[in-house]
This record gives sequence, structure tokens and C-alpha cells, in this order.
Amino acid sequence: MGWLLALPFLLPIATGLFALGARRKPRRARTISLLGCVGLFVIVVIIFVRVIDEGTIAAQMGNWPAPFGITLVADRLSAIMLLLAGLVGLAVAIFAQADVDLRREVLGFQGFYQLLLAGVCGSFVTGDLFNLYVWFEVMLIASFALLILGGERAQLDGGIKYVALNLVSTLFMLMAIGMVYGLTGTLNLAALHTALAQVEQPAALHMLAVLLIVAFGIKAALFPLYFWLPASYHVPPVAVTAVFAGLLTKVGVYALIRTFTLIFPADFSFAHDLLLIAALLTMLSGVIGAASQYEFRKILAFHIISQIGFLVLGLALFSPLALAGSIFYMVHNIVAKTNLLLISGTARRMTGSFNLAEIGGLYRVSPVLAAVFFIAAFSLAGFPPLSGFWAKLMLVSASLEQAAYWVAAIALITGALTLFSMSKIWSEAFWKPHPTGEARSLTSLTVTERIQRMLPALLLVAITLGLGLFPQPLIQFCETAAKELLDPAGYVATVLPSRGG
Amino acid sequence: MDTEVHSGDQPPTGWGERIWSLALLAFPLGVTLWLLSLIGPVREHAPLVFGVSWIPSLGVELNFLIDGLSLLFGLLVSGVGFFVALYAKFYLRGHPLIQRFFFYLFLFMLGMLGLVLAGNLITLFVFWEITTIASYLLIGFNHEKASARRSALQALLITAVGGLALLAGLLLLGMIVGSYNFVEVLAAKDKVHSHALYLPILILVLIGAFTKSAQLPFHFWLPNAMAAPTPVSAYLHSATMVKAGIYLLARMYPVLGGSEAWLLTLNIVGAVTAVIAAILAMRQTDLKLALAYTTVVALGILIMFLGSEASVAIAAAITFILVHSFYKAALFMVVGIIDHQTGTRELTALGGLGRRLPITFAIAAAAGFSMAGFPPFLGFIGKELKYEGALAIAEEPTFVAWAAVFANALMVAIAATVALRPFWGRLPEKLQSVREAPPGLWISPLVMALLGLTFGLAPALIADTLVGPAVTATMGREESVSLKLWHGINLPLVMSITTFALGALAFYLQPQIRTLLNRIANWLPANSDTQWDRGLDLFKRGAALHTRHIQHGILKHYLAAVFAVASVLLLWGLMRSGGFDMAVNWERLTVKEWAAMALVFAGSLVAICTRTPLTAICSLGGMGVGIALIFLFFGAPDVAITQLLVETLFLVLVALTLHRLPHATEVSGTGFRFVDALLAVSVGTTVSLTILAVLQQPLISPTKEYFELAAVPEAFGRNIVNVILVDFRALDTFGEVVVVLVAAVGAAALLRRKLKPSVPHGDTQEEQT
Amino acid sequence: MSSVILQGATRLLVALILLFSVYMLMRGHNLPGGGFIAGLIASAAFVLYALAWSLQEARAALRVSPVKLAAIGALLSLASAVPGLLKGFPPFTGLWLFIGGGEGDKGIPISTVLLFDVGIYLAVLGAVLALFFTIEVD
Amino acid sequence: MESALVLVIGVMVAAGVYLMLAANLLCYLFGLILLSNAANLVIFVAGRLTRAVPPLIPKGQEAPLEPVANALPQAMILTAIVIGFGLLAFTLALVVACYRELGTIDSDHMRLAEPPPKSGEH
Repeated sequence: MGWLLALPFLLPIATGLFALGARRKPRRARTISLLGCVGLFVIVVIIFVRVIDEGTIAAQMGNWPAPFGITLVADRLSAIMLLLAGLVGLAVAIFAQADVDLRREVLGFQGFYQLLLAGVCGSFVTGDLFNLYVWFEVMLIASFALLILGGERAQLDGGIKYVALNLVSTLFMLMAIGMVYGLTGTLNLAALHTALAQVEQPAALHMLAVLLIVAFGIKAALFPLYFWLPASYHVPPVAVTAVFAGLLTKVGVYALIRTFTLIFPADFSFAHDLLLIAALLTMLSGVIGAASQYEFRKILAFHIISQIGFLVLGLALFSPLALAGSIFYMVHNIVAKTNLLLISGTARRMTGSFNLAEIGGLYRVSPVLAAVFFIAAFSLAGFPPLSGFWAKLMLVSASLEQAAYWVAAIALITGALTLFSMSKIWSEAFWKPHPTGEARSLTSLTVTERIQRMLPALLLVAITLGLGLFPQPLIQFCETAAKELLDPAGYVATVLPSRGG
Repeated sequence: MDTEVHSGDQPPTGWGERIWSLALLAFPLGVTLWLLSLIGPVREHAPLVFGVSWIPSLGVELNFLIDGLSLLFGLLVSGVGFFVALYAKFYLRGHPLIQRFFFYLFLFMLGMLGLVLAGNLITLFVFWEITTIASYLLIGFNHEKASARRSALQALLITAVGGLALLAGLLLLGMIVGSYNFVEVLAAKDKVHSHALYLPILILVLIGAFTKSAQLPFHFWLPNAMAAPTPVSAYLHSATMVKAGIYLLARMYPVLGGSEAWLLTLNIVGAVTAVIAAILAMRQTDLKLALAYTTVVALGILIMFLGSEASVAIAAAITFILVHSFYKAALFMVVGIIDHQTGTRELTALGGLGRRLPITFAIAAAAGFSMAGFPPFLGFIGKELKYEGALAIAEEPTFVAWAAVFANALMVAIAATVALRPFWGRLPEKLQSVREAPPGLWISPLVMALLGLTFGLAPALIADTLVGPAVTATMGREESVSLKLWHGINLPLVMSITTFALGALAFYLQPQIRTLLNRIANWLPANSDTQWDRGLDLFKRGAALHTRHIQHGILKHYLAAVFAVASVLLLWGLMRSGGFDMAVNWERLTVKEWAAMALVFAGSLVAICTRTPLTAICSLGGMGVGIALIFLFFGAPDVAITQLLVETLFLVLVALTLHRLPHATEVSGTGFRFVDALLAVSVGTTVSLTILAVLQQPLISPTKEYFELAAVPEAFGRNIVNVILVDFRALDTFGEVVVVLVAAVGAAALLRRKLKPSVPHGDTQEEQT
Repeated sequence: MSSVILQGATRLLVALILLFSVYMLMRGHNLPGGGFIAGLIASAAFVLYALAWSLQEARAALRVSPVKLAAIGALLSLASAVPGLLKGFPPFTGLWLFIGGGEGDKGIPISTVLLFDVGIYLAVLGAVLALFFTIEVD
Repeated sequence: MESALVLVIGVMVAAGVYLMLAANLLCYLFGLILLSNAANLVIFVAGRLTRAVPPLIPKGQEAPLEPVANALPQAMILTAIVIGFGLLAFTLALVVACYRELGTIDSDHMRLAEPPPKSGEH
């Protein structure tokens, strides 16, 4: 068990170290990285299946009992997040084989990529607050490296903003964790669940909640803390943006969900109020930001923000349906958003630019690409029968159930505005004729490159479609996961058997 | 307007095309036959309900409800669909994207059938949106034309926004009823009507219906949707999709209908839409566009009649749905034939085609008569029923009756214009060589027109089988309908005659009316279409403004915002919690402790005051030493040593770097920054307050105890800190090593001199400057 | 660069510091010290060497590339987890072997924990030097 | 004695924030140093202070004889210091690279990723 739960980060670390060692031999590094991703995917699938079978599983690193040693835990939320990380990791790794240039590979792209995955998986699987900080840092430093890899001028500029703002988040997080320890004497998440409930110092609880919301809010790109995201997500190679978009901000959201379901007392209305306001403003601000953009990836970057709002909304509403909606939305969003970014990369390859004014003609020459984009984009906009619709439906129903009508209204308006941006891309990049010539067709690529580019996209779009047509199993899973989150007794009992929950 | 002509040399039909066109024909034909076979059972027994569970967690079933109403609509969708598909197969033969066209049309058919047969609110909505998507793709089918793209977007956005309102309405409705299943929803009228949310639900559902069915003020997307190929216009924008809103209201009639708000809104919106659209239709010289506006008229009339509690009005609406579908589909296809054969559909460029296109002419005339409401066509029965219904509408009989007469009169004029004008008069030079269309093109409209005639002559064929059950299903109570050509001399007949007279007059005066209307249009500041552009533009500018102010690209302002948010929220949290009693604990410090703290203090202050980086580095070094001393004095020698080493190493690194940043100090704004200082102080204060709040709670740490007791016997180490690092929490340490390692390799990658440009592999990222 | 005397002195000093760092590493489990501190001290030695001599000299004195050293260190730490696997323990479980234990004194300990700490030492040394060299060399 | 240290932390945070808000990236870096040191002190203080008794167990004993300083915060700080070193060094490298490529370390003039509206808008 211990090894099974540790492998999601140990394997990528090992692969990453070997890939870094072999970075001067890109072909070998690439193979190592790809194999690592396949291995990671297998591991997370095994974990997922076991969690479904057995419920929450936990392990103690170093064989020291909880809450003293570091605990690794996989409950349903962790399991699905791990699964997504494995999936995105594999999909982007395949795509990166075609999209990342040799120069960046020689500088260590594959190694950094693996270590990023290690950080992400570590964050999902750890059951210890300080250990979470460590994984956040692994992820952060790997993302720094990936972002600026290649050292182009725009990359450096975007990189500075990304680094500067994320370091602030890191420091807030570190302070908050230190103080959480100072308040409770423990770092174990399960132990914190009971310990924080006994704290008699509301001021400390409130202010620590704020610090954590700000720290995780920066990572998750909540309004008004998201500046780093639109400033930087369009500068690195698109494979990097894709994995960032799919996983990085989601780790912030995951941390928020963990913090405010497991650690802090459930009836902590202050945090939920705060999160609700932030979620609504994030949804609107992000989608409005996207409407003002005319660059493929910038539009998508702003939409990431908007959708973070949806994810946090479910947490803020704090009902079983809302939380289940959040988790479902997470799955849907990670799959669709990653895919859209992959498509943007291929679209650029076919047309020569990310700027919508300068490209076009893809609809006619690349019907497959167009179909994949269309499905992913309309799923993002929440059209049935695609995955995004059910996600939206759950969240809107949850807000209507709580008589939060204006919340539902904002969610729906955001959906409409998302549609506006998605149809803009469709209209400009796909329908419009290419302004200065012809778009290339996919068939003009070598077979290898076509597979590398389209296989991940097709895989992800199949998931989007599958979740749209047969959402029941996942919704049921999400409902169970939400139940676990709302009543962490099972989680606590698994980690700390002596306390019996 | 654009035309699309694909005659002449045609490439051989490919396999894909053949398969798709076969599917497209077989599917609606099968459905039609199946539905026809259900007419008897549905009429005699209860509605047919069947389906499978889909998403039990959300109460969504993939189930279907076939009663008189859905049967009628289902037959229209599949029956008209079959003939339109047949027509399209010939109309678009050889088009390079024809496979996609067939796919979209198929998708649309599926969506539309699902919509009218759905037995669950959410399932209905799913299909509703599928029709939106399919129509988006079809309207934008001629995607290389900017106008087609614009029209597609417009239709998409308007119907999608309406769809979202509808979704909210349906969710609320389902919430009140406790189920999304239609059987239960339709039976919950009292519960829903008495609920406080009734009005919001009604408004939301109406917005959904009105946008889809192109009611004022959302009407303008429909004429623009004529950018789609003509078969699409014939199908979606006359016979099916726009009727989705009508279907929705008819479906919801038993549960939402009957209130004053319902009756009044539907009457007024419908009447105003019908009248205004009729006037707008008179302006058009493009045949297709004129027809499009009359579709809006028809929809307005339908909405108007649904706002009634009289069964005759509902019967009028149901009959008119049939009438309209037949003649409108036929006329659109006729216009398509004209366009296809002549290359234009501009009224002024056409004439005398009667001799060249005799069959088309006959079809056009038959459909036109039905549209104008002449006996013995079904249109006549429909119109008589309409007038009867109008007079029976309790709330506003005069108003509705006048609106109906007026709109119908103009319809007569337009029917004459579209169905007769192009075929009369002198044949222009350019059109001398025009020949009759192939049978594949005229067979479908012919059937449509013949249906209008047959049912007009033998109305009993549909009275009991289709119309009656549909009225029953709509009203939610048993109703029987008798359709007759001759009712005797009564008020409706008088109104009919008035209509013909007025219509003839309008037809005769059409050029003058058109000139007048154009003059008025020029004088009006804007129409809804330009308002749409303005609105969109305003939104885009607003969005740009928002983004420019939030995402401005200045790092220090980003940071300031983050810090400001943090400190304000910390204060807010403090206030919400009710504050805490600050027990400040000024225990006596020794001199050396004071000195260490003073060193830190001084180091910090010098660092912010100095302008030379070297001084700052030195002062930071001093601060570092101070901190190390604090660690040392309070029992943390390991930390103290590490602190000292790291601080020294790092500052040496910075100092050595300085010579490579020669202009490091020459940056803007080096003076005292008051706002920043204020912000800094508030962050410092709030963070300190947080720690103080934390310190109020006594620390009970079983972990500390455990580590102290377990270190020697279990972990064999006497330095507890080190035991924690390498054993108790080795994972943290391992992660931390990875961080430093990545930092090192990352920095190396960043600073390494540019490698020789390698072989381009895939695409290389170019700069964005 | 600097005077010959300084350079000569540094050479001696560096050797002493390196020795000291190993001492700190070994005693770390029982007294202040350990892999971190020792690694930092060792890197300080090389930094000093580089300042007194030159970067190239320091690099040459290190023999292996610092990144490789760091990676080896990290892998060593990771490897210390493997014995646990063989015995069915979770990762990072400390396993101890005491050689020549006697009464009261258990003898000379050989443990995976020590291996882990050595890995940390090498990794910190390698990484810090890699940072230093790249930022300075360029 | 915690209170005095809290005051010191407050000053360090304020000074750090003030420095970070300057447009000069070097100032930002200095601010970052201050802030991360402050964060370490926060952990230290939050773990409560114990004077002059390091968490060492004397030879021959199974457990400390007198109350010793809290070891866990110290271990956390050690980890944080080293991580902080990595991050700071990377940031320093980034500043250097920025200067080399963009010719400035004034963040107000770094407008490539988000060009000002005049040139970048449609």
C-alpha cells in the first residue's frame, strides 16, 4: 500500500532524474519520459480501482504512525485527481513529442515535465499539510523551469510575472502552515480535522482561513489574484500551456477543497462566503477577459480562470450536489481544456499563428481537427449532450436548491459568454478562409506526427463525448466523493484508526 | 443575399455521400411510418410512454412521451424532413462539403425528433440544444462568407441565451414539482400556479420559446438565418426548428398556461410580432427573405393563439401549424428551384418564368393559394378557424382579431408576390435559356403542395387523427375538432373576404408601400439588427476596458493588488471573528536577544532605505546574521547554522551577479512611495496580528512529545531535528532536494548561452514581439 | 587573480572545510549537523575555492558535473527507500544494522537513514554548486 | 518573548512588501529575501520559543531530561530555507536572464507578454 501510494510521485521523480541525466540525448530522454507517463497512468488506474473497491486508503511513510509520520491518503477525490493527472500527463507527453522543439528538449524539457507531474501527484496524494507545501514547491519550480525553457523574450517577461506572484503565494502558504501547526500542534490533515474544531480562538481561525484562501487562491487563479495566469500562459510552448492549464490551477482548487472540507470546521460560514464571492467574480471576470482577446491561447487562458470560478462555486455552496458538481466539473474541464490547448497547438502548426486574425481555413482542410475542436469547445460552453452540460447542470441546480438565484444566473450568463468566445475561435480559425493563403491539412504531416498530435486529442475528445452521453457512473462517483468530503469521518478513521473517526 | 448554384458538371457521388444520403432518407421515412402506425393507439388509448433510465442521480431519463401533440410534431419533423432531405440531395449535389451537410441535417432531425418526443424536461432541453448546435452549423454552412458566419453566430447566441433561460425555468419547474418527468410535471398545474416562483418560471420559459420562435424583440436572427442553403431554410426555419418554441408552449400549456400573465403576454407578443413582421415582409424584394419574414408572421400568430383558453383557438393554432409547414416548405423549395435554375431570387430580376418552369409554377400557385387562404386549400380552413379562434379569445378579442386580419391580409399580398410575380410578365433576356428543374427538385414541393390541397378537400383525414388528439393533449382535456371547408355565412367568412380585399389592395400597391416603408426605415435610427451589432460592439469594448484595467501588464500593480487583497481580507476575517484579547507577552529578553532582534530590525530598515544594491546586500547579510542568532539563542543550532550558510551563499551569489547588472539602480520611481508604504505597513500589521491570534491558543503538540520519546529508542538518533529530517519526515526532505535540483537545472537552462539553432523539429516557437 | 599565498592557503582551507563537512554529516544524527548543513558547508568550500582560484579550477576540482552529482545524490536518497521495499515496509522506512554491538553500546550503525543523509549531502552540494556555477560562469 | 519577535516579523514583512512593490526586480528579490526569512521566523514563533535548550538527547538517555525546544518547526524551517534558497537562486537567474535579453530589470518596461493596448489590440 505504501509503495502504491508513493509511486505516483516516486516514479515521475525517478523518470525525471533519468530524463534530466539524458537530456543531451533527446531521443533517449523522450523514450524515458513516455514510458514514465505510461507507467504513471497504469499506477493511477490501479489506485483508482482500489479506491473504488475499498474506499479511502492510506499509508504511512517511513512506517511511523499517524499523525506523527507523513501520511499518504487516497480518497475518492484524490483518486480521481490522480487519474486525471495521469491521463493529462500521458496525453500531453505524447503531444509534446511532436510539438516541443529539440532545443528545449536538450535543455531538459522531459525531465522538468516529469518532475512537474511528480509535484502534482504528490499534492494530490499527501495527507500532510507541510508535505503538501513541499509538493507545491516541486510543482512550482518545475513549472518555472518549463515556463521559461527556451528563454525567448516574451517567455522571460511572462515568466517574471508568473514567478513573482507565485512566490508570494508560496510565502503566504508557508506562513499559514507554520501557524496552523502553532495553533494545533499537528500537520496531519486528518488530525487537523479534529484539532481545528477544538480551537477556541475564532480570530486565528478566520485569519488563517484568509491566508490559505489567498495562498491557494493565487495558485488556483481566483479573482482578483489571477494576474499571473493571463500574463504567462501564452508564452511557453503549447504542450507546456496544456499541462499547466489541465493541472496546475486545479491543484490550487484541490487544495482549497481539501482545506475547507477536511481541515476547517464544516460550519465555517466566513470562508464559504468569501469563496462564493470570489467564485462569482472569477467566473465573470475570466469570461469577460476572454471576450476581449483575439489570440487563441489567451482566450483559453482567460477561460481557465472563469472555470476555476465554477470549481470553487461548488465548494462555496457546500452541498452534496454542489460538491459533486465541482468534482464533475473538474473532470470535464481538465479533459476539455487540455484538449483545446492541444488543438490550438496543432492549429498553429497548420496555419502559422495563434492570432485569430491571421489564421483560418481549418474547417475545410482538417475536418477531424475541426470536429475535435467543436466538441471540446461546445462542451466547455456547456452544451448538451457533452460533459460540460452535466457539470453546469449540477452546479446550477445546486444553487437553485439553495435559493441562490443570482448565483445560478451568473453561472448561466457565464455559460453564454463562454459560448461567445468559443464560437469566435470557431468562426475565425475554422470557418473563415485563411487570410493569406491556405491552411495545411493534417494529411500533409508525417504519419508519426499526425499520431502524436491527434491521438491525445482524439482520446480526450472521446472522454468528453463519453461523459456527455453516459455521465451516470461518474456522477455517482462524484456524489460518493462529495459525501466523503462533507463527512470526513471515514477519512479520519482510515488515517487515524485509533481515534475511530 | 447570396445564392448557391451547383449545377453543370457534377463530380461522381462518393461512397460517404451515398451512405449519408441514404441514412438521411431512410431515417425520417422509417420514423414517419412508425409514427403513422401510432396514430390509432395514441388516439384510442393513453399517451405512449417509454424509455430508459439515463442519469438517475439527477432524475434525468431518456424517455419519450407520445401523445397527440408530440405525434403531430413528430410527423411534421420526420415527414417534411424526408422530403427536404430528398430535395437537398439534388439541390446540393456535387457540393464539396455535402457529406457534412447531410450529417448536420441528420443531427438536426435527430435533435428535433427528440425534442418533440421527449418525456423529461431535461431530455427535452438536451435535444433543444442539439437543434441549436445543428442549426448553427447549417446556417454557417457557406462558411467562407462573412455574412453567413455572422448570421450563424447571431442565431446561436440568441437561441443559446434563450436556451439558458429555459434551462433555469425547467430546473425551477422540476424543483417545484419534484420530478422532471413530463407525466408528473403536466399534472402539477395547481402546485405550480400557486408557487411563488410561478412567474419567474413562466418568464424564463417564455424567453426560451420566444427566442427560438423568433418573437419580437428576438425576431431578427430568423431572416438572417436565410444565409443557410435553401433546403435548410425550408426545413429548419419554416417547418421545424422555429416551431420548437411553439411546441414548447403547447407542451407547457397544461402546467403553465391559463394564468392572466400567460394569456396576456402571448396575445400581445404574438400579435405585435405578427403585425410588425408582416410590415417588414412587405419591404423585401429577395424572395427568400420575404418568405422568412412571413415565417415570423406565422409564428407570431401561433403564439397569439396559444394565449387562449378556448379550444377553438388552440385548434386554430394546431391546424395552422400543419398548414404553414406544408405551404412554407413548398414555397421555400420553389424559391430554391428558381434560384437554382436562374441564379437569382431577386424579385426585380425575375419574370415570365411560368412558361419555362410550368411545374414549378403550378406548385408555387398551389402553395401560394394555401398560404393566402383560398378555398379549397387547407389554408382556407386554417384561416377560418383562426378567425373563429380570434373571436373566441376571451381577453382581447378585438385586438387579436384585427391583428389577425391585418397580418393575414399582408400574407395574401406576399403569397401573391412570391408565388405569382416571378412567373408572370415578360421573361428577362438573361433568363431565356432557363429550363425546368429535374424531378428530384420539384417532387418534394409538389408533395407538400398536394398535401395542402388534399387535406383542404378532405379535412376529415386529419381532424380526428391529428388535430383533435393534438388539441386534447395541449389542453389537457378531451376535445374534439371538426374541420370543414364551408361553415356558412358568418363573421369569420366576412373577415376572410375583408382579408382578401385588403390583400389584393396591398399586392397592387406593393411598390408604393415598399418605397414608403424604405423611407421610414431610413428615417428610423436603427433596426434590431444594427442594434445587435451595437450591443455586441459595446460588450466587446466593455470587455476590453475591463481587461485593460485588470490585466494591465504592470507587475508591481499586480503585486500591490495581491497584497492589498490579503491584508483587507485578513482585517475582514479579524472583524468577522469578533477579534481577540491580545495578551501581549513581554517577557524580559536578555541583552543578546535584544541585540539580535535589533540587528534584524536595522538590517530590514537599511535595506529599504538604501539605493545602492551593495549596501542592501550587506544590510540583508546583517539581518541574516541576526536571524541566525535568534535561532541559536532559542535552541535551534541546526537552523542557525543553515541560515547562516544559506544566507551567506546566496548574498555572495547576488553580489557577484551585480556587476552584470550595471544599470540595476537606474530604474524609475526610486523615491519614497507613500501608497506602497501604507500597503506594506498594513500587510505587516495584519500578518503580525494573525500570529498574535495564533499565539493566544496554548500549543499542545503530541507530535513534539512523540518525536522526543521515539528518537532514540526507535530511530537511533539523538539530534531530534535531524531525525525528523532523515527519518520521521524524510519525504519532505526528499522533495526539498528535488526542488533545489530542479532549480539548479532550470537556472542552467535559463542562463546557458544560446545553443546553436538545432534542426527544427516540429514547429519552433517564434517570438511574439 | 589573488595572491599565491591566499591561493595556497585556500587550498588547505578548502580541504579542511571539506573534511569538516564530512564530519558534520556523520555526526548529524546525534548532534547539530546532518546532510543539509554538511552539503552547504562543502559547497561553501568550493565557492571559496572558486573565488580564490577560478571557476574552472573549482569545476575541475569537483571532477563530476554538479548537476550529475545532485542527481546521483537524489537517486541515492531514493535508493535508500528500496531496502524497505524488499522487507515489505513503506518507502523511507529506516532500516538499521549494528555492527559489533556490545553492552550499552549498540556498535557502529549502518542504516538506510545514513544512506539517505549522504544522498541529501551530495544533492545539496551538487545543486548549490550547479546554481553557483551557472549564475557565475555566464 | 514571542511578542517581541512578532514585532520583528511585522517589520520584516512590511519592509519586504515595500521592497517587492518597487519596479526594480533586484528590489523585488531583496524583498523576497526579507519575506522568506520572515516566513521562517513565523514558523519558529508559532512553534513557541524555548530558550537555549536545543532538541538534543544527551548520550545515554532515552529521552530529553528537561523541556527542549520544539524540533518539528525547526525541521520545517530547515526544509523551507533550502527550498527558499532554490527558489531565490532561480529567481536571481531569471533576473539576470531578463537583463540580458530584455536589457532592463525595471518591470514597468517589461511589456512583451502583455503589450500595451496601442500595439496589441484589435
